[in-house]
Amino acid sequence: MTTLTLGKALNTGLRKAMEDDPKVVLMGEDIGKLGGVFRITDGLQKDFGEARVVDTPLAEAGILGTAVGLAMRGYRPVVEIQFDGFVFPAYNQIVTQVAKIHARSRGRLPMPITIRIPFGGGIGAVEHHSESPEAYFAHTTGLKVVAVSNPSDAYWMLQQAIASPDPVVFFEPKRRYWDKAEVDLEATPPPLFSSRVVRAGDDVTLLAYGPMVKTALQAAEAAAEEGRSLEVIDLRTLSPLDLGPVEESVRRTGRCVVVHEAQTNLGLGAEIAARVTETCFHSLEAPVLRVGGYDVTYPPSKLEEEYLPDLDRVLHVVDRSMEF
Amino acid sequence: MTTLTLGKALNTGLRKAMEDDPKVVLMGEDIGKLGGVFRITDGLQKDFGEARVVDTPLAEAGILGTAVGLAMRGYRPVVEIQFDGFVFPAYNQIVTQVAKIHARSRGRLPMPITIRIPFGGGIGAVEHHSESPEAYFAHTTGLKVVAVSNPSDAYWMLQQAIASPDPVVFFEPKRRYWDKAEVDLEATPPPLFSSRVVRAGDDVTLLAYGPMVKTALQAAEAAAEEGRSLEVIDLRTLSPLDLGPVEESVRRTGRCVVVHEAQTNLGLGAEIAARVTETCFHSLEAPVLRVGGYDVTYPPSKLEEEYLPDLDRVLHVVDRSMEF
Amino acid sequence: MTALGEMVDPVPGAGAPHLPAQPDLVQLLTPEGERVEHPDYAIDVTDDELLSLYRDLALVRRWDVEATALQRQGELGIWASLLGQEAAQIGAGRALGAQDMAFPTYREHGVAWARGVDPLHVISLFRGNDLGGWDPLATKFNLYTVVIGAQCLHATGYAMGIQRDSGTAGGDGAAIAFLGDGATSQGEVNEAMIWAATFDAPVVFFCQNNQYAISVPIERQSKVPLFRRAAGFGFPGVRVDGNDVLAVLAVTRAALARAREGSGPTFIEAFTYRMGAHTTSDDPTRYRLADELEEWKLRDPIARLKAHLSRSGKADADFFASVEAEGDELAVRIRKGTLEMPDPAGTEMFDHVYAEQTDEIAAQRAEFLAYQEGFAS
Amino acid sequence: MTALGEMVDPVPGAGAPHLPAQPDLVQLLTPEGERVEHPDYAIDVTDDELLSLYRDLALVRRWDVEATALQRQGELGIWASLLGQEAAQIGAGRALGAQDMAFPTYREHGVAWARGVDPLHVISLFRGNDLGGWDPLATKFNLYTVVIGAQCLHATGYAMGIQRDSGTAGGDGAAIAFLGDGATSQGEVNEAMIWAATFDAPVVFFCQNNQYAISVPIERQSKVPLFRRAAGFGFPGVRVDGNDVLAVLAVTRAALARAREGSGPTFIEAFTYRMGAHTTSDDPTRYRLADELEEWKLRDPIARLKAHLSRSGKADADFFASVEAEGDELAVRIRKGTLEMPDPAGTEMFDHVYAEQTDEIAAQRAEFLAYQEGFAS
Ligand SMILES: Cc1ncc(C[n+]2csc(CCOP(=O)(O)OP(=O)(O)O)c2C)c(N)n1
Ligand SMILES: Cc1ncc(C[n+]2csc(CCOP(=O)(O)OP(=O)(O)O)c2C)c(N)n1
Ligand SMILES: [Mg+2]
Ligand SMILES: [Mg+2]
Repeated sequence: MTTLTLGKALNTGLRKAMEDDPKVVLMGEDIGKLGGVFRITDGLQKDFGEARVVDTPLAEAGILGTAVGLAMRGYRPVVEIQFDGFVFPAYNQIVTQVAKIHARSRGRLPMPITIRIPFGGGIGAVEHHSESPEAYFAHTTGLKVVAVSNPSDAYWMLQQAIASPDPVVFFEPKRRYWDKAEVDLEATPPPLFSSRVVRAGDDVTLLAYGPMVKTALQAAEAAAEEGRSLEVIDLRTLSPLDLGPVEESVRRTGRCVVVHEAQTNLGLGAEIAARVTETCFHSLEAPVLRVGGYDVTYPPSKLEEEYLPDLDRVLHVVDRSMEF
Repeated sequence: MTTLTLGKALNTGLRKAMEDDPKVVLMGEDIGKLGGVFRITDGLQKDFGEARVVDTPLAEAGILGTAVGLAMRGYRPVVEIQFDGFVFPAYNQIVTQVAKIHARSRGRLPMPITIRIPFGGGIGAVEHHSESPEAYFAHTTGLKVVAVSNPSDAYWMLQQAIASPDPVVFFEPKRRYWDKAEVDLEATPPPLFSSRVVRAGDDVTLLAYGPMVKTALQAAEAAAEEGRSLEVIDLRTLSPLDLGPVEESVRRTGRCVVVHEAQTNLGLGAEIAARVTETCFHSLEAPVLRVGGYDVTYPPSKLEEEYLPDLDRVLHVVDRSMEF
Repeated sequence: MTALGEMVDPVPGAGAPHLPAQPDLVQLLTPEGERVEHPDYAIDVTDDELLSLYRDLALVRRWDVEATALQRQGELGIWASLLGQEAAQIGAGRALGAQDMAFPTYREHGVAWARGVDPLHVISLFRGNDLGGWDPLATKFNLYTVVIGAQCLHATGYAMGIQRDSGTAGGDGAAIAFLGDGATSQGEVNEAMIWAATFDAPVVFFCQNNQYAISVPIERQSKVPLFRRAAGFGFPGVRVDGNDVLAVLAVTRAALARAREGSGPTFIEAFTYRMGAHTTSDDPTRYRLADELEEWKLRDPIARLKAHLSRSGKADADFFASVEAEGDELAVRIRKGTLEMPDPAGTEMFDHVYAEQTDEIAAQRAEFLAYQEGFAS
Repeated sequence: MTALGEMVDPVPGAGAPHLPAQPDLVQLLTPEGERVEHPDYAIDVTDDELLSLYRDLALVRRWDVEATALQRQGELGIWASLLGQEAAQIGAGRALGAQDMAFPTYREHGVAWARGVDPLHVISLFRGNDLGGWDPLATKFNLYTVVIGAQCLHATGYAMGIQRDSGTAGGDGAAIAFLGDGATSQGEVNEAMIWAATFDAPVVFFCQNNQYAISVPIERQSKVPLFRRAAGFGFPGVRVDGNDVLAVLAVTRAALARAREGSGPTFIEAFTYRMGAHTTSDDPTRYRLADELEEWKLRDPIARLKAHLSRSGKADADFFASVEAEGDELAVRIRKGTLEMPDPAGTEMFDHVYAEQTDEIAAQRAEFLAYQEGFAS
């Protein structure tokens, strides 16, 4: 057992992946000499050299497009997008190439590319630095999408994503980079594409991922004090979804609330609501409810606390669920 | 009354918009001399000149980015994306600029840009020519998104979209370009952001938009022969959604099925299911069900008929809804 | 200020591009079939090579004509003809070594041919049977890329992989990206050149300037000759007569050699003309004059080599007849193969989305099968 | 092949950029403050103009220093310092005419100043109060654009609008896009140049090559001087000493005049140095040597003009004292204004998403208010 921040766990996981497989190549803006603006790649260029940790020109399409070529040549590129809001110049390469080449080639050209994206708000930043674009990727066939919430998952899931033969968009909860927890570096991790019950409960099933898992757990804590029992599930994988544990839970609780920072409209909560309602229709005592960002432009940072779901807003919606 | 194909109705609508407002400027690849690969802009460059109908360099980000600048200078750019699958090079400009500039400037910089996108499959084309990317835009705060299904809406909604002070992504059902209908050029059209009941019914509420409205109507016809009454609603607007008529209907029918060509996962059907379930929870006798494209890469054209929802698949899901 | 030079590009719409008057154009075979020398691009070709180049040119044209006919008869969804661009493609394709990897657009049937890709594998894509049927790694010919320009970054990344594999700059083999004149306006294409320059990547950008991007003439993409673009990024650009298979071969060979030896990228502008429509869906009479095509016919890439071979006595009537016979056989094989091509199974679409199948798609596949069986019964 | 020329860029990390040794660099004032002439860029400035240029340089530096302090004290979320780039920005900003429209990145506080934007409006953005508080149309200074390079296409489009408004190429006014050295690698930036060239748009691309994109040195973006890029697209590029406010003024004026008269775009590379951190979140000691900064201090843009003014007797101690006093006042005003800035209302976020509010957002706004009231009660 080692105590690691989430950021350091990612760094350690990257290091391990690079040691395990010489074909792993890291690419991104400022990831080499600087070690990344969040220092997630700190020290890696020094130890693995410039050929394996590449400070790229300032062009996200370039990063993803060359990653495709490297993948065709047998490499496993792990690319860093500096902030969530800067992935869009690469969107064409991701959606029309990375996501499609396996199908286009009928499996002859696997695309084992990991796209690391620090996401979410709450760090007081300027425009484009606080967004939650995961639904854009989850809606894209051919990509797999995961989000980590804690140091242990950060360490393991990153290695699993890199080892995956498919392209994985890997969301890191930037405002939790400094959160610490024990990480068992010898453990056998759960499968990458699985969700997990992180707190058992009976009254309402609460789903979250990434930065909102902590918020959901806090909400469950607070609810418990008022005698209400929330089961919290960390989705971990956003595409494919692993709704088995969710359905099992909802069949017991009859109520389900999904939390995410992303705009509510067509966010992950929409898909989950649609599926869970279909599979658990006769068990539901209330509609699946969503607590998400408002459907507005991400506001200036002085307003982000009012924009982002927090413990109170979660409990408020849990209350609404109970009222049905 | 005039009989027009959907494509000709768009062309006529564009001409009218250009006559009405000298600030309307058309931009796109091959829209001038050629009149567009679907001839939607046929004859317009000849009549309005090269300054107002611009054959652009081959660069979609360039088209959208310069449209932003033109809008700042007081123009109303109407841009054509040649095919759905080619909008992604422009995605950064659309998502981070077009959609955000109004909010960024607190209303000082309106972005009256219309982005025309021929969408959907069924025309036997090669890769990237048959996609349904509407959810990517509907999930993007700051954009408005509509889809037309018939010549009359094509004529009116295009003019309304161009007149809108907000950016509108305007989806055209390319496989219906050749469908003909009567268009009343003197009518008072319904508001742009409104849905519409196109066939009344009692048993199941069937929602569709764009090319699938025709399919839904055919399904309703076929169902009627078997004594089942489907109410068909043409959504017309995908963001904002206009669910008033839908809820009114679902409260009567207790059942709702959404049809679209787009991949089902996180498609428009997901959001509609989530919302309708929330607002009509106690009226629903079955979960809102979806008939969409499979969650696979858009297949080669020999398989598209099996991929796309058709009359039979719609009826199959209507049956499933009735079985709940 | 940087002087821009005085050279003005010929305007295709305004009459004939005056190739011989272009001072920068590399040419080894005149339109009349006369062999000329170029100080930078000496080439040593045996007579056999010349004959086999001719054979390639003639056969890919025959393939192309047959595919167009098949499309007209409803057997293909669409066809993108290479008519007029045979020399550019065969010249480039034949310059490639076994270790080199090619990244085509959707029109490089000539390069496919030179790489040994079965024409039927190309045909099946345009028929709508698959999204790319050949083995891109075995043939060293990537799948066709329809999104304009996207492949240029792939080629550059692949070239960066070559560098890493060999441990030395350049390494063994090079990558070659094909692109059109229209593609040069895409941001990604320019990024590819920037990356290639920065990393000295062993990649060649081979641009077929066929004067049009569908209906849009080259002047809308660039007011100066395209090959000049490269210097702005810090690497050499060269304009070659794209209808001269020898010149293309020589220029591409030199660029590939330069790349392989670690000296970085080269941009080649093959100045040519799309003699047919953009695709079978296109109607070029809407945007260009018949005269222009007539002018270009005088520079036909195949006629030019034929004239050279005949006049120099390197080939006789028997040779040309034998190539024609071979073309006939090829056409028959293509037609027969197309008509006999089995339709893909519906389940195909579920089977290659991921390397590791998801439960979700597996479930949809099962649902699909059950639904299909419902109809069968 | 196109010759690439022999000039090699100075490598910032490897010691001092040898400005005087750059043959293409336009300079009118040496680092020592000596006035020199340039054959292409004569400039006629009155003494008053020189003094007012000095005042601008000094005041924006003072503003910048104060903002950095405010950030350190927790009053701003972040600050992007212009330290070292004052001459580039004031030179360009002062070159603008009333009809010209500027498209900044996030660092052009000097241009904002020259356009008359209230520093507090810039501060409020970095404080997190808004996403851009000034009136971009009234000030003819667009809002800051954080997505690297996106504004270059906006400027080009705006310039196309100018052309249409006047009915003649060039029309009245021009657009100017600011961009960094790093930004030159973005596809969109290259597209902007392609469009500008194609349409002869009245736009100037003003690139501050401050040697770094955060930690990444210029050599990663281009191995040849950036100003050369333009020739590849077919328009002139020029490299100016970015720490020489006179040279920048002269070069930018000439480029704007050229644009206005319908002769199309120009690319200006202002060769300068970011003397501070990338932003207050950055730690430049991780990627560059102290030596380098020391070298550049010798070329400080303000000291240079000060030396010139002093030595030539155009300004005396009183003048410099008065500017300093004015700076103190400005700093006080900025500090006071920042501390007194009211927080935005929560409902603000619902009010400007669209020009025509949607029912959906109106409903969320109402929900938000009800929820907030629930807490208040
Ligand atoms: C990103 C993108 N935008 C638009 C298209 C539609 N399109 C297909 S071919 C073409 C013209 C390409 O011109 P060029 O690059 O000169 O190649 P050519 O067809 O002449 O060989 C266009 C606009 C596309 N395939 N991809
Ligand atoms: C598209 C995009 N990618 C990444 C970033 C993060 N980022 C902010 S500033 C910067 C470096 C910019 O360098 P340069 O263009 O030289 O401008 P400078 O900051 O030196 O003025 C980066 C990478 C961004 N803002 N936008
Ligand atoms: Mg072309
Ligand atoms: Mg910089």
